[in-house]
Amino acid sequence: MGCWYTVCCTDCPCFRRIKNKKHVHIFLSIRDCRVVKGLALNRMLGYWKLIKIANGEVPMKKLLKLFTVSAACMALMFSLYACGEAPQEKKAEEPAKIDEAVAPTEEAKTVKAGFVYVSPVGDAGYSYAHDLGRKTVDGLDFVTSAFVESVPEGADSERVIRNMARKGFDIIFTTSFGYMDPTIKVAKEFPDTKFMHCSGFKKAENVNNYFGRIYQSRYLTGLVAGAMTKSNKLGYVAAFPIPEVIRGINAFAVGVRQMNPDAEVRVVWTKTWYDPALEKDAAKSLLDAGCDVIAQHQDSPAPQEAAQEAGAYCIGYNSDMSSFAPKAHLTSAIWNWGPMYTKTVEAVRDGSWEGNQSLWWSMQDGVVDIAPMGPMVPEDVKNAVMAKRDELRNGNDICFVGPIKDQNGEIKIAAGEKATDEQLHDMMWFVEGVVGTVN
Amino acid sequence: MWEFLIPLFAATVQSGTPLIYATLGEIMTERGGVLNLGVEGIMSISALVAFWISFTTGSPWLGFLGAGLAGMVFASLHAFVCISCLGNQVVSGLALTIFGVGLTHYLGVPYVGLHAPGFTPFDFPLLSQIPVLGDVFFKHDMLVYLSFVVPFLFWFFFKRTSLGLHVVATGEMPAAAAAAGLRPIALRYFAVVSGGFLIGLGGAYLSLAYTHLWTNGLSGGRGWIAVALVIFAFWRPGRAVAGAYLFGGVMAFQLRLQAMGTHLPSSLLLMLPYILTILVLILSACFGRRIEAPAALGTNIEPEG
Amino acid sequence: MSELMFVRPVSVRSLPEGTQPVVSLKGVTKRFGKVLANESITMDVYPGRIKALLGENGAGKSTMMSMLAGRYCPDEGHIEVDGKPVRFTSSKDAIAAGIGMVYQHFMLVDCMTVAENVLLGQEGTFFINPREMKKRVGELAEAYGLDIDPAARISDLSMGERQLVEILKLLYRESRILIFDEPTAVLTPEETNKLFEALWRMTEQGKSIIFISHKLEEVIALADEIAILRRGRLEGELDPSAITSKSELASRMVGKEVILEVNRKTVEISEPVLEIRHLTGLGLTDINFRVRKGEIVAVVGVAGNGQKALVEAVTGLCKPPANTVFIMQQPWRKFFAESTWNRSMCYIPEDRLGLATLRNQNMVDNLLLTTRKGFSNGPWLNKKRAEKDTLKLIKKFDIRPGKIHALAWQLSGGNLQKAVLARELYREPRFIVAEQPTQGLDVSATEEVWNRLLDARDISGILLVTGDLNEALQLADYIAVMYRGRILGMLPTSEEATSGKIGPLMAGVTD
Amino acid sequence: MPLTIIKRDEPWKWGALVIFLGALLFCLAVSAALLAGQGKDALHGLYVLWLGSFGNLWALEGALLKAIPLFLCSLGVAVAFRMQIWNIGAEGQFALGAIGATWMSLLFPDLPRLILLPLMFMMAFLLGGIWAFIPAFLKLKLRVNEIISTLMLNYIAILLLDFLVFGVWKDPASFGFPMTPEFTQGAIIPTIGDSRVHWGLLFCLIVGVGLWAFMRFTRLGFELQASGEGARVAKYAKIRYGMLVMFVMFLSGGLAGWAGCVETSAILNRLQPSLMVGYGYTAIVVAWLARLEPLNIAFASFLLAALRVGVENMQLELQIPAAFGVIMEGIILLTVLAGQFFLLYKLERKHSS
Repeated sequence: MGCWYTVCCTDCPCFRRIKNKKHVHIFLSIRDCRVVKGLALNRMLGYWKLIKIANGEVPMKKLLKLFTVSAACMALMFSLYACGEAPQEKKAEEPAKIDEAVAPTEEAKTVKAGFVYVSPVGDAGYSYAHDLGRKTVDGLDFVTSAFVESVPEGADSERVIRNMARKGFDIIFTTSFGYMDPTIKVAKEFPDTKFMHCSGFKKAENVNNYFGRIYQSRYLTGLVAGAMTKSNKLGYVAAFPIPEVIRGINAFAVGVRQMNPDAEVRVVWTKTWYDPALEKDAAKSLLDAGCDVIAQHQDSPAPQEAAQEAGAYCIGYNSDMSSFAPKAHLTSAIWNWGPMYTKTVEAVRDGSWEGNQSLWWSMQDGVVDIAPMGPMVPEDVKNAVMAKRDELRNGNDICFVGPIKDQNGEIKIAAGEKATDEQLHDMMWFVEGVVGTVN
Repeated sequence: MWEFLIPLFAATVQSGTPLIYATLGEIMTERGGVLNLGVEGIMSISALVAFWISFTTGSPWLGFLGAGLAGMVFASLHAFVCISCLGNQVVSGLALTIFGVGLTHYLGVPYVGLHAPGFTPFDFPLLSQIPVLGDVFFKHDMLVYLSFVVPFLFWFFFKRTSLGLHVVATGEMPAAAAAAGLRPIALRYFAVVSGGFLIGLGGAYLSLAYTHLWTNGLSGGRGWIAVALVIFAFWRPGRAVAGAYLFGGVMAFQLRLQAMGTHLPSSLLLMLPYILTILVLILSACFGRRIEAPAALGTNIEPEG
Repeated sequence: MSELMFVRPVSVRSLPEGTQPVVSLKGVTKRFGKVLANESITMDVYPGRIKALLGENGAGKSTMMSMLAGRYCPDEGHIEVDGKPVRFTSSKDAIAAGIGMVYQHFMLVDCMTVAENVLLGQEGTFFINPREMKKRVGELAEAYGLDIDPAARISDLSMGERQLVEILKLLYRESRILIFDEPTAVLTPEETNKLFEALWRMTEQGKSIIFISHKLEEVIALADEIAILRRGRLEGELDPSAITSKSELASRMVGKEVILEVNRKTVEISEPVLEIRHLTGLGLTDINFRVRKGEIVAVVGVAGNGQKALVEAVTGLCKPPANTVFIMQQPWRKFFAESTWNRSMCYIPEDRLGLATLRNQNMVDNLLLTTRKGFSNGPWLNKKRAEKDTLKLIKKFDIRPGKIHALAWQLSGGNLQKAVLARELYREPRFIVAEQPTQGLDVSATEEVWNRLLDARDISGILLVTGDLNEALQLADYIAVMYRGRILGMLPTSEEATSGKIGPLMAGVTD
Repeated sequence: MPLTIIKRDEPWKWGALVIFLGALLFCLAVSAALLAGQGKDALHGLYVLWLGSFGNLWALEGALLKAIPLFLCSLGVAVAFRMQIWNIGAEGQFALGAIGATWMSLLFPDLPRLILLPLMFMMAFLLGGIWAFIPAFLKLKLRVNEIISTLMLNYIAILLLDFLVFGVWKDPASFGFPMTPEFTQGAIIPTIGDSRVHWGLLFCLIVGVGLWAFMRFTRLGFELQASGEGARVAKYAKIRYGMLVMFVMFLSGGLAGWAGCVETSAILNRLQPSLMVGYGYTAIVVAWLARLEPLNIAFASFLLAALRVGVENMQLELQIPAAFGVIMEGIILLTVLAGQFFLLYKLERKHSS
């Protein structure tokens, strides 16, 4: 078919063919090899002088030239479509070449880590916690990292993940449940790129799913709450009825009931992760219903505010929320991704990274924990809670130990048994003492 | 019973207040003959401005005013497109919403999750002592109390000031206003911009009183509901207040139903307010008298000579 | 048009030497795009006198006055008040200068009260007090002996009363120069006479009045001076006492001898195409008449006496009670259910741009608007053929500009009317409803429209609704006079007495 | 010398295009300013944007994929707007379409593709249409403002979708996460060759051309445009306005429904709440930018889709907030609206009097 002009990034596998002049490539990636790009572009324009593009900024004239060129390329690409020679075929071939090709040898041990977030990183919540993890990783001298925020799950996420893979990221963390299928799809196309999907359940040769046993922290906060409640009614502002959340509520309830057998946990679903106005209202409604401790599985600190204004207690989530309600804040169930992310990228660097795993990190790994308890919590409670915490840190998961009944009072976990991971994974029922529905 | 109802009504007043400001603002705009569907956008951007100012200066009142000004600026954008450039009012409003919301998300990022000084509830002297009413109406923050006054000012403006009369004339028949030596273009600008001010205040309420911390998407569709309420209110302040409370009431009610431990699926409960809006429109169409929209609403003034 | 009972107290009021004009236009010119509305007009208005501005529709009367009223700004030349040149940027300036205008279409806000309308823009203070406003307006009305309730809403008033409100506005503003644009169009003869008396009184109080009309007898009856405007130019001013014959005046007005007789050959009259039996409702009471193929029945009357309702009931724009309207011997419902695009009824409405045509569509689409069924096979539309036929029609009726891609709003009134007529006649109608077919058309266009309608009698019967009595007398075989939703008389034009009877009937006077 | 406004007596040839390009430039300028405000190198930023949108094959592919649902939705919006019916409920109709398609695919998972896909499209069109029909009916019978009713129905539709995927349709194997089971092969629109673009593209082409032909060559299409000038004219021309309004709204909703169907079947292969990313609202921008012309809509939707995709690249390279693209949309639309003034009027130097 003669000589095709294909437009692609340096990580296009057919890069190597630049040597034999079968393909002339136009490299449109800022990061990589501008000179070659200049060369190739001028080929297209039919003269030979090299464009020198000084670090980062592109002079207007040349920019325009690039525009015109890329426009020309578009036309070409459509013709490319027409004869069906889509370069993706080759993409899969051996992306391993990418690193050899792109990255000069002295950078060989560099690990490029990409993160995809479902919400803005500034939301002080879930994505924020992940981004703290990213920052620690970024601090390591052998890691470069980048992220894309508020990526809608579904089609868009797939594209974003794929682009990351193309841009030669070695490991990509996709941190929302909805990214599961896209991650798996893309992973198939980039067998040599490693993927970590958070909070899902699918896995593959180069995909691990991972999560933290936040319910352990929930359990501890439950203990605190149970000890502090006077009205024996506790409120729980919850986002979506999915196992992750329900697990948390159950663990919380279990903790509460251990401290205070006749307390009950009222649940309100907001069907939002982050809508302070609504979530504050929800918390208020719980307070009005007589609850005197408000816990939340919600990214905004609004419920904390509500609790403080009502003179009740509250329990935070994601990170230490004491700053939002110093008078009311008992403790928070917090994420701490740093250590495990570091381990992971190190594994990638050493090549010891293994796929096909479901990693469910626990308090033992330091991924989850609780924030320091507030001054209003009596010493003895503190000690009791800390004791449990130590147990958990020693790897003894004491949260769901039978007998555990569900709302209708029938035994779900027999006496003496512990909940299996399967049971936890698709936990779609409330334990005894929770008031609310799971849909 | 009361211990359920009183907090419910109190919450109703709370969540109704931003709607009151926004709806009155929109009524002002439409009385001048301009349809402004940009309420949502204006609210969210002004909420951000309010938060930002009060966050940096530490004075919620400055933030409150700032929000009003921001509302005016954005409304004047709409005014320019529609009144000066004869752009389609429906589409321009939508564009404004898209733009405003986008800008909010763009500029708001660094503030998300931060906490700013705002208006906090206090018992209104004396009045809060009234048995039931006191608990419902007079244990809120300053902006709520202000929202009790605004509708009266509003009424006064249209019934007792010449400017109000002029605005109505422009909304009804710009040509007549022009023939009477008034300047319809200027009057329409006034209506839109001052309306924007009120809408902006509604936005301020969200970020300064409703919550004291910033997040994207604070307005959460309230702007659109305000637009709907205008029709429900037949362009009258009194009915606007009623509508705002009715709507806030339903919102608060469905959350409380959950807190009581109901077994209805929450999605269906969350639908209530929106279904209600449509029902209200249907009812007002069935039983309400002929809906007296300003005669020239939505039509632009063609330049002459 | 109607029999004028007004005779002025003084036949001639001579202009004392050396009186300065209150207002004068000096070489004023106004263009709208290509159209030259007024061309270097120079005219003086003197205190205490009534100046009539005579001219056809579209002669530029209204434009000229709108400039005086500050609504438009002259492109060239300038206006002088009390000998000082002024520049009006808005009506406000004109009002301040003491010039007040009553527009043809009243400038009143329907949802507001009389008081509010009168005081609009004149409140003086920022804060207003409705009660006090009512008082002021009420007193004013009494002072001038106009009985009207200041608290009434405009929407509840009759046309005549609305005009009083307009006049009250001017009185309240103490305007010295009052401009009336076709004030009698919407008035009954009585009201007209009242108005004229009122105007006369005002001049005696030293106000000067400019009176715009295209009705000769009114002008002759009322004016002290007559200025004739034709095609935007001032054709000269003359003294009513110097006028020998109407026709002379008329010819000066239209620039050539008015055709007083159209060639109306007699066609044989056959089966009825429209029959109305005891039609009551829609603001009409007990209407009975019929139109037969080959004849023209004209419905005349002061605007707003039910003609609209009648037309809408007949043309299907609104639904009449059952078994009252029969078109081509079929009950209304049945007729419209199965009416075909051609050989049926067609309607030439008064509102050419808003109703009869699509303002932003080209000639072809406008042809298709009512004839589309003729060009469609199955679901498809044969635009090629439509274009051919459009071209034919454009030639046949010589509709300018001759392009088929011209948009409706680009056509002049006359051409637009021709286009509508062409389209409707293309449908070979058996029954035509023509509403004000020549309003705002120049004489030649009028002549053409008249002849077309007369020719159409061969195949169809015509219901002609017009405000122009002359037109009715020229074309119709019978004239039905409407008043307050009733038909007071069905008069054959063949009888001489007819023209005399119409006036009183229009005023509701039946003896 | 002051300028005066003069009405054009001839419509401005190519004016629309000029204005559109002008708006585009203005928008780029503003966004450059925004970038500079963030302390980024503006030119470089725009360059990155360009690369992300058109710079390489995958970007174009992404844009094309995103353009498909946009295109269908905009067509729907456009036909309604043509008749001055302000249907801003495309979002909800989109959702209903997705629901309809999913319903069929869950009902008859085992049918062969040739039967199942048409079935899904039918149901999607039907539900979407009905969803749009409700406001039309309310408007005609009760004079309920359609702007509001369509809007409220958006919220309701989305919650309805939630209700289904969180409840009855939830995939038992999804560990309780809100999503339906994955569609069977028969319910998935295949992709073209090895590209990621699916045959929905062809479908769009057909629909687009079909609609264009409908508007241009059929009597109904003509009547539709004629009624755009107002109900009275329609009545004068003996066009059955009420019927037409309902028909148009149904059509408009159906088209949006198809968009939902294509998106679920080809992209997500299942129904989940993350389906709703606001195509319905962007569609309004597209429709208006395209002046409601089916063929322009193709370009406009591709352009805006490319914009959205390009902004992702900016995020990756320069960490620009995601809202950037939305702002640009807003600005373009506002500018075009303001610019349309010059289609009817022109400014001229005043002749001194």
